[in-house]
Amino acid sequence: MIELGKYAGTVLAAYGISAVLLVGLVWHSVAANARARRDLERQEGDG
Amino acid sequence: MLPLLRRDLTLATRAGGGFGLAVAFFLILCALVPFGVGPDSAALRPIAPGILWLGALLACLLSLDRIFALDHEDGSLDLLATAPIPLEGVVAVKALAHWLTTGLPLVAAAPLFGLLLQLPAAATPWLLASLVIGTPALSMLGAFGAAITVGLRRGGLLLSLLVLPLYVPTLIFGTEAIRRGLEGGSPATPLLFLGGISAAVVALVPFAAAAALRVNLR
Amino acid sequence: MSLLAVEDLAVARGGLRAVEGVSFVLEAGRALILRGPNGIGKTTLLRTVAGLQPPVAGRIIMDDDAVAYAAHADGLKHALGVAENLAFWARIFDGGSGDGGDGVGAVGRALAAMDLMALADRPAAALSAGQKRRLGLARLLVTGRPLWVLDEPTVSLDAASVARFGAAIRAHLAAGGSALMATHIDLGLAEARDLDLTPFRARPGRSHRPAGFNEAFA
Amino acid sequence: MSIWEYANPVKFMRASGAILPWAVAGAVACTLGGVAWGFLTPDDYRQGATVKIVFLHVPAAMMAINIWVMMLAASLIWLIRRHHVSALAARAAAPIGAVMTLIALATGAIWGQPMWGTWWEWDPRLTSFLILFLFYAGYIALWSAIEDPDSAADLTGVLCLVGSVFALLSRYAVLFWNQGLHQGASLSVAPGERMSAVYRYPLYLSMLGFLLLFLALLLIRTRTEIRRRRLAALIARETRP
Repeated sequence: MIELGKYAGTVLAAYGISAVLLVGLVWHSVAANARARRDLERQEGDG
Repeated sequence: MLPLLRRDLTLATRAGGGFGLAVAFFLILCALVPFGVGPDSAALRPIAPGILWLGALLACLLSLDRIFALDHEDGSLDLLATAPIPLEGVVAVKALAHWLTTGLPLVAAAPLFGLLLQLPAAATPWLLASLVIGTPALSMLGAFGAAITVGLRRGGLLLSLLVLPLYVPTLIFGTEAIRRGLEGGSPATPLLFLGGISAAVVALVPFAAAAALRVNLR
Repeated sequence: MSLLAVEDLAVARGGLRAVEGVSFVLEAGRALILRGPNGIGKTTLLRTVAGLQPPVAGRIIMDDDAVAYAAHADGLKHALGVAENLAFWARIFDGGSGDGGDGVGAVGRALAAMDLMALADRPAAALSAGQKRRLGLARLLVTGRPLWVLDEPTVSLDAASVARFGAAIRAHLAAGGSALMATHIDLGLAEARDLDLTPFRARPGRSHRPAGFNEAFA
Repeated sequence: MSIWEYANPVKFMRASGAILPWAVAGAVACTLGGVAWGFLTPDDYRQGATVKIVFLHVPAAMMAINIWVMMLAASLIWLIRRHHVSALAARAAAPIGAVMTLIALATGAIWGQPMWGTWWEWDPRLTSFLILFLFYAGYIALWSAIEDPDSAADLTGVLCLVGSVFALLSRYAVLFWNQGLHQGASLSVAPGERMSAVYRYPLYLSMLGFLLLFLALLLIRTRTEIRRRRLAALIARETRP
């Protein structure tokens, strides 16, 4: 395991927050895209 | 364009025009600050220039949505757009009217409210100079924000969100001029920057605002 | 002499073409009344001719500053008096004809024509809906513009007022003006011709220049 | 296919569909690789382990600015050439830029805590990024506030133009206001050295990763916007009088 010394909390917090933000963004993008695709397919299926 | 300016000034000063509300808001804000930070003169003095500039800026913000919203509601804006005045001129005149009825009274009131906040007497000329030079930019940028949000039903909050970041350079140079004037430095540089921003904004922003108005009219 | 020529015009509302391929010529002294079901695009066509929105395709040929536009909103300021409201528009449009640009003569004539003389000093807020409408139409008389573009001008007018407005239009046409309007009421104008927009209803997906997102993506 | 008769959205859907898997694969590989490599680098002689934050902070800050520039370019293309996909791409990029700005702000603040002894320092660069975030917020809010897509595209385009000028102006105003104590780009294992290769290569990889991540997300989000617009267009056509 890599030694982070006295800055362990700082470094892990920075990585943690960045990971949360990035994962949130990716999840939102993918989910919104899936929803848009589903809605559009339903509409085109009807029409 | 003169008739339009005269009408806007008349409307602002008649009953229901809201003239003086901005100054009253400015006064309340300046009166509330000591309740927030304590009555100690030593605490108030250094923050007085910033509070006065912020107060003027927020008071100015209050009346921005009236610049175009009222004319949009009653159809005047459609008629002005077909009038022989270019829309850029309409924007400039309405921003000027806003400055005359809101900005100028705030400038006049600022030294008085500076007394409440223990603003040192030496700072008063710099306060007046920076406000006189800076507030035209506030009115014109506000007119731009008002032009963008004119068709929106709940545009008020959005207008603040759009306009306040645009106010950052003006606020920085305005307060910096007072700070340097107080510390015996040279306030000429920030005042020049402030004047440059105001001149550029007054010259160029009417075009952007008129473009936004045209989009909102169609 | 034609005051307005429209060639192969297409106009859009909400990003979709409403009518297309519209062509007509409006001679001085003539009126054209647009007909067609609700939502066909009469208002949109009138706004396009008035210059409030760009056409999607086609050409509108007329002089600059020829149009006086009147629609549902009258552009009245409640805080101003009846004569004041009219005098403002007279000054904006440079006073109508032949009274030195101060607009007083034209204002008086317009008030008389729409039977508003007795109300001249009342604030516009005190007027009834029909009186406001009459004041809004009196504005057309002070613009001095030859081409009136009118969207449902007779809404909220009683029979006597409709007759008076019809007389005002007839006088305007006799003086060499012309009018393009959308109305459901028969104004009894011998000079008027009807144009039914129904055959010009835009068919989806024929143009190569989409009018907006709704056409570009459908 | 008859309905998709306007080439641009169709072409974009087809091309982006082909690129997307590669962009996603590249983004995942480079971002994870660069950040992991950065995490395993040795400590800086002055900053200790906090140097590892650089591999998130610098690429995010770089993208925060570049995405705004890309939005400006896309807005200009829309305003001048009326290319509908361009306007949607600008809209799609804004939330990515806002998140990148947030990451740069958060990692900057966290890095500053042990260095400066405070969570927030009104340092010119951090302050500039805070202002940039406000511009992103205003832009996103304006897009979602306007219902008519044509007006929304035009108005946000104008706002982006004016906002760009003022974002730049604010940057200089903030420098004037506070000279700052921000860490320059001078990471090194030993004193006196310029940024050492130990840090340089993982940083480059991480920057590439963030760039590809932006590209992949931009493609996905633009496709989302196109689908939404198309759905709205189909409904608008059905309900037209």
